[in-house]
Amino acid sequence: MARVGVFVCFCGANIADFVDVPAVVEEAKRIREVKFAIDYKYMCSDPGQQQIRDAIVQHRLTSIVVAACSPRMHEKTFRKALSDAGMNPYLLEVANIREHSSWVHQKDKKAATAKAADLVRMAVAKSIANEQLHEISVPVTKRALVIGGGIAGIQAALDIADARIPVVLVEKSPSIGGKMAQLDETFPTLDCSQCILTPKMVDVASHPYIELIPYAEVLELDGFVGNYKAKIKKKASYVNFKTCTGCGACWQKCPVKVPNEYNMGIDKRKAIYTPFPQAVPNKPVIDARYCTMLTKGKCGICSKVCEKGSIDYKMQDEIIEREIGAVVVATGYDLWDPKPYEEYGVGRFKDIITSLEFERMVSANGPTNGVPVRPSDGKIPKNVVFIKCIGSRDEAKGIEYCSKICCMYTTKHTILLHHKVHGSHSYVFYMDIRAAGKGYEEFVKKAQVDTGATYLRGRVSKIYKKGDKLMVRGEDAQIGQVVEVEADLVVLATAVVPNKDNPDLARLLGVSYDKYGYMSEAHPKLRPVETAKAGIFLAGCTQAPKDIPDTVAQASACAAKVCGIFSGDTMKKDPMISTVNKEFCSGCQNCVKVCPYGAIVTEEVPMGHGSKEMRTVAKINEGVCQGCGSCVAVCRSMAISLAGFTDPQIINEIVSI
Amino acid sequence: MSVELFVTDKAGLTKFYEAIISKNETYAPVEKFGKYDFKRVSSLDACNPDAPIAQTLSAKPLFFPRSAKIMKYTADHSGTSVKETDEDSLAGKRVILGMKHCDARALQVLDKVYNWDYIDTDYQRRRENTVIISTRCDKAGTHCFCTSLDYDVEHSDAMDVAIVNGTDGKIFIEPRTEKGKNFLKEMNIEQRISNNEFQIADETAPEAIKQHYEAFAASFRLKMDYKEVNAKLSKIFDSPEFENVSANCISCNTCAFVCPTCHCFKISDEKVKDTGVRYKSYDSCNNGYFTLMAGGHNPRPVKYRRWRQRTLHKFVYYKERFGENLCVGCGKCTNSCPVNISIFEVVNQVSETVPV
Amino acid sequence: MEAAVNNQLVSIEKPEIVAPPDWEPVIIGILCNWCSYAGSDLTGTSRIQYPPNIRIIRVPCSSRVDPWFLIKSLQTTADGVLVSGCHPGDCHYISGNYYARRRFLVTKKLLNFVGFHENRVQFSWVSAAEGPKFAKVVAKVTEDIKKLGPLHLYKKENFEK
Amino acid sequence: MDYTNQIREIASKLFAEGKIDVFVGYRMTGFDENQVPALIRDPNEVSKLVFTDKSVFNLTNYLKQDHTRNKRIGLVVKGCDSRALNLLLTESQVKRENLHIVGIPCKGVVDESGNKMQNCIECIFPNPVVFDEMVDGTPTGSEAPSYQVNTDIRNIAAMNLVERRACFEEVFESCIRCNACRHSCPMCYCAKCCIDQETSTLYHGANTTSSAFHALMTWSLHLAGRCVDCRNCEKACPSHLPLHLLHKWNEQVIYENFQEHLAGVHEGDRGAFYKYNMKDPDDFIM
Repeated sequence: MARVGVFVCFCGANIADFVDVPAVVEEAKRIREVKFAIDYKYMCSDPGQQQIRDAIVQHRLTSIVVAACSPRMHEKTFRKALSDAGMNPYLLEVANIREHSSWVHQKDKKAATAKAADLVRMAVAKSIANEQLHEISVPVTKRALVIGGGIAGIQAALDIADARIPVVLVEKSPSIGGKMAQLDETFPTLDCSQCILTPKMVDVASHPYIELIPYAEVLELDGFVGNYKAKIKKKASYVNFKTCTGCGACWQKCPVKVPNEYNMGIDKRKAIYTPFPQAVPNKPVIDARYCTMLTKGKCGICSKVCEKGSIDYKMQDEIIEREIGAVVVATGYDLWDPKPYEEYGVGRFKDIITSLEFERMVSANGPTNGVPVRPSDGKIPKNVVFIKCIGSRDEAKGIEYCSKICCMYTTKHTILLHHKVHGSHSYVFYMDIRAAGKGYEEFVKKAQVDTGATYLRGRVSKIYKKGDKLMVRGEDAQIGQVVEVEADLVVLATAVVPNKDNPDLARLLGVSYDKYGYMSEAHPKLRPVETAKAGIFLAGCTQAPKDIPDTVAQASACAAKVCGIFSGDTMKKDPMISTVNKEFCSGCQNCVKVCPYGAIVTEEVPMGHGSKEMRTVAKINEGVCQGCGSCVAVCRSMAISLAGFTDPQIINEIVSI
Repeated sequence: MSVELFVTDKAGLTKFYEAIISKNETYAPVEKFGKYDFKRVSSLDACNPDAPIAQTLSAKPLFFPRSAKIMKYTADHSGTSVKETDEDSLAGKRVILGMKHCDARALQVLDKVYNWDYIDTDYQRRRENTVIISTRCDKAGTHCFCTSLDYDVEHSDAMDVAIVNGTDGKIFIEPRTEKGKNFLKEMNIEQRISNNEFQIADETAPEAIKQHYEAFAASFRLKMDYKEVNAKLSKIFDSPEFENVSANCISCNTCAFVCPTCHCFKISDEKVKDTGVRYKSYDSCNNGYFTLMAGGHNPRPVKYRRWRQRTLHKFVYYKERFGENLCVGCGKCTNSCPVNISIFEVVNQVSETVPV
Repeated sequence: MEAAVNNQLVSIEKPEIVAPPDWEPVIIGILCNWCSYAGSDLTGTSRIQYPPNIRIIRVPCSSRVDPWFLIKSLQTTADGVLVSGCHPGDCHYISGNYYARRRFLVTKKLLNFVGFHENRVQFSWVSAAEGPKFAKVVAKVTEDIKKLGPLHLYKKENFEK
Repeated sequence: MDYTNQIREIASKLFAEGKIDVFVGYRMTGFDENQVPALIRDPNEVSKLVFTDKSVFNLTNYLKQDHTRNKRIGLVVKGCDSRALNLLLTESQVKRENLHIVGIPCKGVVDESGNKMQNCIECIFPNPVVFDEMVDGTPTGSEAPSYQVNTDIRNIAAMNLVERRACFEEVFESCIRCNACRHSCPMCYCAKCCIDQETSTLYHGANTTSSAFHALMTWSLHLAGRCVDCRNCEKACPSHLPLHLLHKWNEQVIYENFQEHLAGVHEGDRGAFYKYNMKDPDDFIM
């Protein structure tokens, strides 16, 4: 017969102030199976755990109930205490009398005590049906998948590869580099973005442990931590990368001109193109949307000029599979489209541009060779108005959160303008200046002094045209007056939003995402790089807006986590998974249908003892099963049970209230 | 012993029934969903003592309930303590109306097993305190074969009071047991006679009753010689015919649940918090798991073996042990069978396979 | 609609069942581990108060909840049941709550069809961040069940002391 | 509706061609006008087979039995029977290659008193959805009524709560827990029913109202989206319980809320509980 020990915690005053702990102990002692019950001030402390360990031995207990805080808090602690006393750790049940009783019924001690006693009774009843469980060890495929080749993906890939773990880096566009490759200089040090990024890009391409798959997308990810299987679609580039030397003859001769995404559409590129001169891999691809050979079957110039014969118009998308042990998601961000700001004339006035367009213009390799110009007439602007928080912190039109980086890059832009256009003047409309970061506040202060920029605290209410100038009307909250600024150019610091593909990718990966589309970390403070799905990690703006230092730090953290998973040949797995009772299984395979992980397969067993006739029953792949219990609920024969949450355990809880 | 025999008419009988119901704890067939089951009644309107046999469930549950609480227990820190069950709601003095003679006869068969090595006191008390009033059928049902079995349907004393329909609207009331006689006295038979509701039957009555029986006996479609069947069945344990006769069976157990003589049961516990109840409930030998043992062995894993057990238990084993067939020919099983397997056909078909 | 006859609280489905004067309903809350249970923990850490009638059972996912847990609960100890899981799209196990949602709807409607007030079994989506929502949900469910009166279901009579 | 001759011909042909071990059809009871299932193994007994509007029982029930399970079977199916068969195929309970399905273009069967059964009047799929051959060539494209709410359901749904509770309390009280409903149901093929697993906490051995409530509710939920409305259960019930109410109600809820097809109409469709739609109703959830 079961011999249960009950340990009720005071949690200092947290429980004891609102629940009559000794009364709960007395109530527990009334239960037939309870052979030992005691209270203590802090059960989780070492003396508290020692009491558990001692009682297990002294009273020959067969299961343990700790009535304390949430099992999500200290279940592991107490399981370890059981282990230390030589007891199977899964014979523990935690009655959550703090979060579920003392803290939420602070006005009614009697009711809180009665509820705590009931929760203990339920836990005791459940624990009687607990079974000894043993951790499962699963082999690990030591190869990481990094999705996204921006600075986050690059950093994570390099760090993992440097630990001699193979990495598959998948990038959607023809070249890695991401948004950082579009930047001119970076705050707060104003070092050249290209100068610090491109060496890393080259490192990726040449690293023996990195398999770079550009111009590709992840289609499917099956399996579980240590044993994922990824399906990757290599989009047809129509250029044989193996033979292409990157000489550039093709794109120089290509007659089709289309807007250049790299330069935010300010200039044109060809239908066959490399995104930018420093691209890695530096091989062109044909944009099938525009190539007349592919759309209309006419042209073929690139093929004629290619000495290597690398152009292949018949190339198809290719699906490749890789076995993967862990995944780093680094899909980066997009910029918010400021169209809803109609009162600013967005879309009507050509001389209103976004920050990234400005960034491209002032960039030395940009479309205007590093000089900002007005899109309307090509003149160099003198008075430039920068408006921050376009979309950010704007519940009405945009999003609620702060995009974090706009204050800093706008400051950088005022400096760049100051450097590039002599006699220019910057006006900055802002709500707050958020310069939290190493050297950031100093950077802003110095910029304000050096550039002499005019900072106006307030929102812009309207922009209208006066001659060839733009009149920016806003409020200067510090003097409490409406001000109007005559501007040659207006630059909008548009908000950072998640990559638009994030929700689809999150579903495909099986991780959750928030209402904006950022993927959710497992814990906002303590597990900021993990997702709730084991073996999938987040780096950079996939999780939230970040600047480059934070992104790189998180990418390296991901790398450390990945290396942790790969530190052994096998990994331990929670034993709370489903098992099939073959005798009762009728082989309907509903469980196979509903299992979200494909963890259930079928096997043939004899019809009866010694029978030659076979029948089909379900079988759980214990490495794949995550223990959700979907299969248990659809099993009409009740042939499947989920360890830790078996039917007897749950029903015992129900009937013991 | 002088035969007491009374005669009345429809109106008199109705008044008699009404008086019974008003003065006694009375059970009678009550219709629900087109089927009659014996329920406690408080007015004659609520029940139908003449419920047709094919649509009526057996009255067996009034003596052997479909589920009986055999004990209650509590289990807490002080140990397990068994408590008295609730008072037996079937133990009081009571009257059953509208029970057919076959159904009543079944109780006589069951008495043997309940008074064998273990005396089931609950059953005994229920039997002793019950007066059975039975109306003889006018016509045999499709699946009836009571007259082919080992009891005297005509003079059966399984019921305490027999009611027989005569011609010209005459209804005869005949106490068959001492209990029945006393009951009629309790029901003021004297006064009914003086009220002219009842008359003492004249000397033509026995003849009329006999004629009714003969007409009834003649209406049987199914007839057999039970002695021959008993004898043959005792020799054919290995007959392959059992597989054929049971092929259609879908093992639904209905036959056992409606049978007035089946008496197999199972024990089950139900517990909530620290209080539990132990039940004794019907079970059926046609159930594939009926003989499953704890170790996993099942001596009757296939349908035909279960059928053989059921058939031979009814017509051989019980007969050997208690001298009675465990079948009263009521046809309830055949009526209820979703695939219309007839126990009559089964025994005859199997008997025929005995080598002469 | 309040189930009361002559100022006495009665079962809404079976008015002959009268609640004892100090009657308090028992409500069983079955919560998924990843969202709602975490949410209920947050309610605790935020010290948001709610009525003490609910008894919480933890399951890994709302898809683990077999409809007969609800039937069994109503049949034995509970006057009402609350099942709570992750919001659609947020299931820790990808799709569990979508399957659960279908079962819950059919179970709720079936129970209602055979004569149980639809509020006897209730469902909610509570995320790990929705501590205040959990308190609101429990308060609503408790209030609802209090109005419905005791659920005197077939089984209970056997176990009354 | 009398296909006796066609069925005898088909059965003889199948036996002659050696395609089947057993032919499952109907024969007369021998003592009244009703019919019983007939499992014909001997080609000489083919003449026992009949088919009329009294051929009521859903024969797919026999596919789940041990002695027919892995045999080559010729089987007569009506519309509803074929839907059950479709589900059994989907749920891997029968091997398609073992079956030779003889389809009947059903015009409805009659109850004991000779009236057309209510489910036949409301039937949307009188023609088999899966078959190897039809008794008269091709299925007739007869006009099938569209889905309509069952009259009994409408009556019960119109009652108030107290009335409904009382109504079903009678049902649960009248149940004698013989489990004939389950055994006669072609869709109940579990190796051991969850309700009978003594080790399970679902177990209710007692024949009480409570256990009847539990058993019938669990049963109907296990059949939700899978019941083909053949009414084998009602025909088997010795207490004549209106079991179809539970199933038809579930069917209606599923049809109205999830826009699911009726059970077994498409091969591969396991029923509403084994799939989902992101747009399923959410308004009942707080």
